[in-house]
Amino acid sequence: MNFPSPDWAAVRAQFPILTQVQDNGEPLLYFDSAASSQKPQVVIEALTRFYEHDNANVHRGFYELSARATEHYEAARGRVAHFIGAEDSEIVFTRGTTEAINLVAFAWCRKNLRPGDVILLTELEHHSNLVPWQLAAERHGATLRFVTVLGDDGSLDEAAVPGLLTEEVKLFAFPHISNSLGTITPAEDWCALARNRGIITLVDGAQSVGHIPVNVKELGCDFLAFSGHKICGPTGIGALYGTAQALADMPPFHGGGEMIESVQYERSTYREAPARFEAGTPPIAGAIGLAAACDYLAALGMEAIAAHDEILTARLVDTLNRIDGVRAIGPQGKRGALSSFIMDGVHPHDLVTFASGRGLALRGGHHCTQPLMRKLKLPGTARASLYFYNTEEEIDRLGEILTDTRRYFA
Amino acid sequence: MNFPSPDWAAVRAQFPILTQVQDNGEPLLYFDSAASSQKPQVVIEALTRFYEHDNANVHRGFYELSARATEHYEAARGRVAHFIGAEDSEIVFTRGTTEAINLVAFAWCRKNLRPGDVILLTELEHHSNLVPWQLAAERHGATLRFVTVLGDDGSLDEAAVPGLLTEEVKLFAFPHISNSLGTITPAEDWCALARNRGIITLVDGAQSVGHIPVNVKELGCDFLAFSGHKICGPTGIGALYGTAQALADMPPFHGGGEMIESVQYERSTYREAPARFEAGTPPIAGAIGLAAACDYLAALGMEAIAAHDEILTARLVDTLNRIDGVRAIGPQGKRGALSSFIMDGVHPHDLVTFASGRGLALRGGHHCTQPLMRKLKLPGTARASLYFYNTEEEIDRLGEILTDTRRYFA
Amino acid sequence: MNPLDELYQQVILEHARRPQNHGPQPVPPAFHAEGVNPSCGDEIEVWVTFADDGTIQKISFDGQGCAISQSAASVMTGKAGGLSPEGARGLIANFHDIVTGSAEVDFDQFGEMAAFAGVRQFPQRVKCAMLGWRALEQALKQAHPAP
Amino acid sequence: MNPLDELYQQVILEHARRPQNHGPQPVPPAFHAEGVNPSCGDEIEVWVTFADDGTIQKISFDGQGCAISQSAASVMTGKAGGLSPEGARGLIANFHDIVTGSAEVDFDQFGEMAAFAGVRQFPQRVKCAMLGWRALEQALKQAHPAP
Ligand SMILES: Cc1ncc(COP(=O)(O)O)c(C=O)c1O
Ligand SMILES: Cc1ncc(COP(=O)(O)O)c(C=O)c1O
Repeated sequence: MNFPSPDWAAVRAQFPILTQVQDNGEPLLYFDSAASSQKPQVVIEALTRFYEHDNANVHRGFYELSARATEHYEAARGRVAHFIGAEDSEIVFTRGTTEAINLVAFAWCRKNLRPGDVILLTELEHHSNLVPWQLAAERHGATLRFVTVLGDDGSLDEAAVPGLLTEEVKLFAFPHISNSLGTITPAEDWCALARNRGIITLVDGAQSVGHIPVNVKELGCDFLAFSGHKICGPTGIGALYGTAQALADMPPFHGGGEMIESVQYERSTYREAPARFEAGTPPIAGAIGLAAACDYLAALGMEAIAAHDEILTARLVDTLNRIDGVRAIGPQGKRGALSSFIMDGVHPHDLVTFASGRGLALRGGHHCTQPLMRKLKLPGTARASLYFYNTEEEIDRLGEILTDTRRYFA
Repeated sequence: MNFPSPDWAAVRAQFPILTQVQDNGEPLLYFDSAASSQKPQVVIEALTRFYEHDNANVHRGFYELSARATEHYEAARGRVAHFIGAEDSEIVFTRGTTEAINLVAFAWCRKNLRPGDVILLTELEHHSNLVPWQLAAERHGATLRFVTVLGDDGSLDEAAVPGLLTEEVKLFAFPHISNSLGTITPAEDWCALARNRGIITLVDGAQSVGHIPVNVKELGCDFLAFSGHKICGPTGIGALYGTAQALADMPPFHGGGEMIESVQYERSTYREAPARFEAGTPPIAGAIGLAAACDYLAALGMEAIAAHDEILTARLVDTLNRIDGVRAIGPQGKRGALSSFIMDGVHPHDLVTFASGRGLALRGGHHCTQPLMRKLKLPGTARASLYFYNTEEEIDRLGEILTDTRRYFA
Repeated sequence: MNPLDELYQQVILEHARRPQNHGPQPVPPAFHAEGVNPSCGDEIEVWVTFADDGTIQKISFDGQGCAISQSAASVMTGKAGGLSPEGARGLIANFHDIVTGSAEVDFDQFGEMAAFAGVRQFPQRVKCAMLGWRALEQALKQAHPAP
Repeated sequence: MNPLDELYQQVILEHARRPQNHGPQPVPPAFHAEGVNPSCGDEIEVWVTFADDGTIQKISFDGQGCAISQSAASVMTGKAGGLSPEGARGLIANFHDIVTGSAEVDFDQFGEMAAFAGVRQFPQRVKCAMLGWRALEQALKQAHPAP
């Protein structure tokens, strides 16, 4: 590996919350970064600095403060774009992944989806990359098709994909990394395949951006959605990447200030993307905070983060599998920085509640993938997910706590 | 007046940005609160505290941090609800006024608007309370009608309203206070009139909430929209109030995590409001910051704020009218905490640019009310808007700067 | 007792391991209702038959779930039998008060239901505890629709 | 000179007060284009007639706007007459470079256009300065569509 590895202990120290002791006196062991990551000081300070020094509404102000706020906001767009290898004008700020996907499901589908058309998804989908398409299909008389999951190792029937990408398929949306099983999809191949056939792709990057290096041009997708709060940024901010062409192919969605060109009482004309899709006052501080997070991650180095994630994840899976009565679920080889698991005779909710009593923050349940859990006949799972600020000691401690948990309920 | 008046100088000192000196050495004179307000320390600290102590995703977590984040988030909903006299379950968190209005324009209209139906608006509308209805009307074959503005005093043809509220009218949306002229609409009367006829009302409260006491039950509206960033809260957060009945009459809008009850691959069922309308990870910190802002305003006292706004606004209008060649536009009597004005021979953009050179933050242009400006044959206006942190000295200084401005360009 | 041990009292763990009146029992003309916990996806089904005088004759449940939801449903089936609809509604209210902390908990009065007082320290688990009870409420509504 | 005085140089204020080639002049077969500044709603109209050899014969504009947009359009009408389409496109690029700060500003080379260098310190006003120039660009496109 030819990239410098940061001093991870020093990096961890930049996250104020991680030194926290829980109510019951236990130190916090945070293993729920796939749901939401923690924030480094530098991101929190970016928000504070904005509100204390630069706060004003953007775009329509000619005074110094507003000019500065606008500059910071648009610079934030550029910094976020740069982080994923996009052009500034290809980034629409949204509340998060969910809103980004809904934007496409409304605006793109309104123009491009006809009765009889098909949207292709995978059986791995998070509800946020499933329900918007169900609603869009209902609005436009289209139907959904799914790439099948073959087992609880999270593998997909990849061989079937070329056959599934038929002429009726207008859009192919899939996760880059599954949030409940950790499966990494062959996103580049699928995007190339789809593009060859004129099918638009949307990659749900909620679990990949910020964890592995993501370059949209190499990925070759038409749309990519991701959330700030999962990659060290604030809540309430995320982004939709779209190629200039894909964005231009979308009529307006939300109407309001900022997205218009000329308004009359009876009708209006609209600006080009990205402004067209940012109606109303945007989450200005959020965008600036997200840019700070992107810069922070880039400074650590996305290759270094991915490599560190990988080491920790391997130890996590290994630790889980060593515990009597525990089975890690998901891919054998490379996977996202998380592992779902089940414990014999202990329901995931009881497991995570008990673990919480020891300071361990795990998630239990369906992880917003109900149909997948039903298909795999799992009553939910417990999930440990991590990020570069976790340590090997924390993973060892997680192992001990899970051993105790089994004993308690058995 | 039987309410205690705060020490306004001490209150002002709670806003870090207001001590700022501009690049050119001038102290900041912030007169653009109608576009976005400044933030008191206590709101900024609420954000920092959340990220440093309580940050986790909400609703689906059983561990301590997530339980705490959820508690804070839902308590924030209650605090915001309380601020406007609503029930917790009647508050949907949105990005701001614009998103709140779009939510109704999509979800409510989808179920309730038929070809031939009419949406009644006023000619005062901000683009954010106009364009969403244009788009909705287009989707559903409905038309828009407008309550006429009678002149640049911003008065509306109120006498015509009963006649305009015909049977085809399904929804009546109007601003509580106009952001470009300051007109205060007879919102209570209109809501009562509409309710009597079974017509749904939406009040655009972007300029009223946080400036005057607003109680939705006394107002009698079905929906109310407002933005956090205009009332001392963070950017990227706002709320839609809807009566339980009105919210129940809306099908889902955005799809995704949190808003579902049960998901299968082909179809889903949805939760009740407000969860139904909050797809995906919400702006958790934003909601908590908004609640802090509401508590802050409530502690100052909304009557006291309104009374102070009124004194300052009167002085502002008076100051403007004393300047040679300047004319304040808008209502003679009671008005919102702002005044648009024009200066003979000086375009608003030049005026605000010059004023900015003296540290004065004004807004110039159409204020997102292009059709209104066109109707009044104004090439835009300059606008000074204020909040309780402004001072009489600042207003006097504004007068001096505008006098200089006239001299410069004349 | 620490909060965890209060939550997972022995009686709860016992009921969770060996629930009473458990398993699919679709005996017509039983009234049947389902509960779904949207935050976790857990589902429970409840069957109720009523005697001629309207009292609950037989009650059983099925479904997988956490120790709290399973044991709460199990305890419910032991408590609700023989009750009138009003009595059953009162019991549901009692149980809700116990798990949310609105009620003083008296073991003599509430018996095994009192063991669920530990839930009040885990607000996220209230829905788990109520899952079967809400389904019973539904079944009552079906059998005796409000006038 | 402070930034304001640099922005509002005397020549700019003069042009704004008494713009050249200003007023509605819809002389067919003139090419006509409009510019709208979405951030303020200011609109400008530009009319251009071309000689047989393709050079700009007559150019005028109309519309209300700020001193920057009016004076920039006025200066434009003085500069663009007689230019070939390529020459006019080059001029537009020059002017854009001046107001955005990508060009060294040489009064000898650019004449009155150089007075707009002060705009670069006010990025929000770049659109104002370019308003008429963008309309000219449009009119050129109409007259000489790209092959
Ligand atoms: C009257 C009115 N309505 C709507 C809006 C839009 O609010 P926001 O941009 O916060 O969504 C504003 C503020 O710009 C306003 O003043
Ligand atoms: C794969 C995946 N897609 C979509 C989402 C939704 O993201 P958000 O809730 O930030 O909108 C998530 C996170 O929960 C996710 O993991």
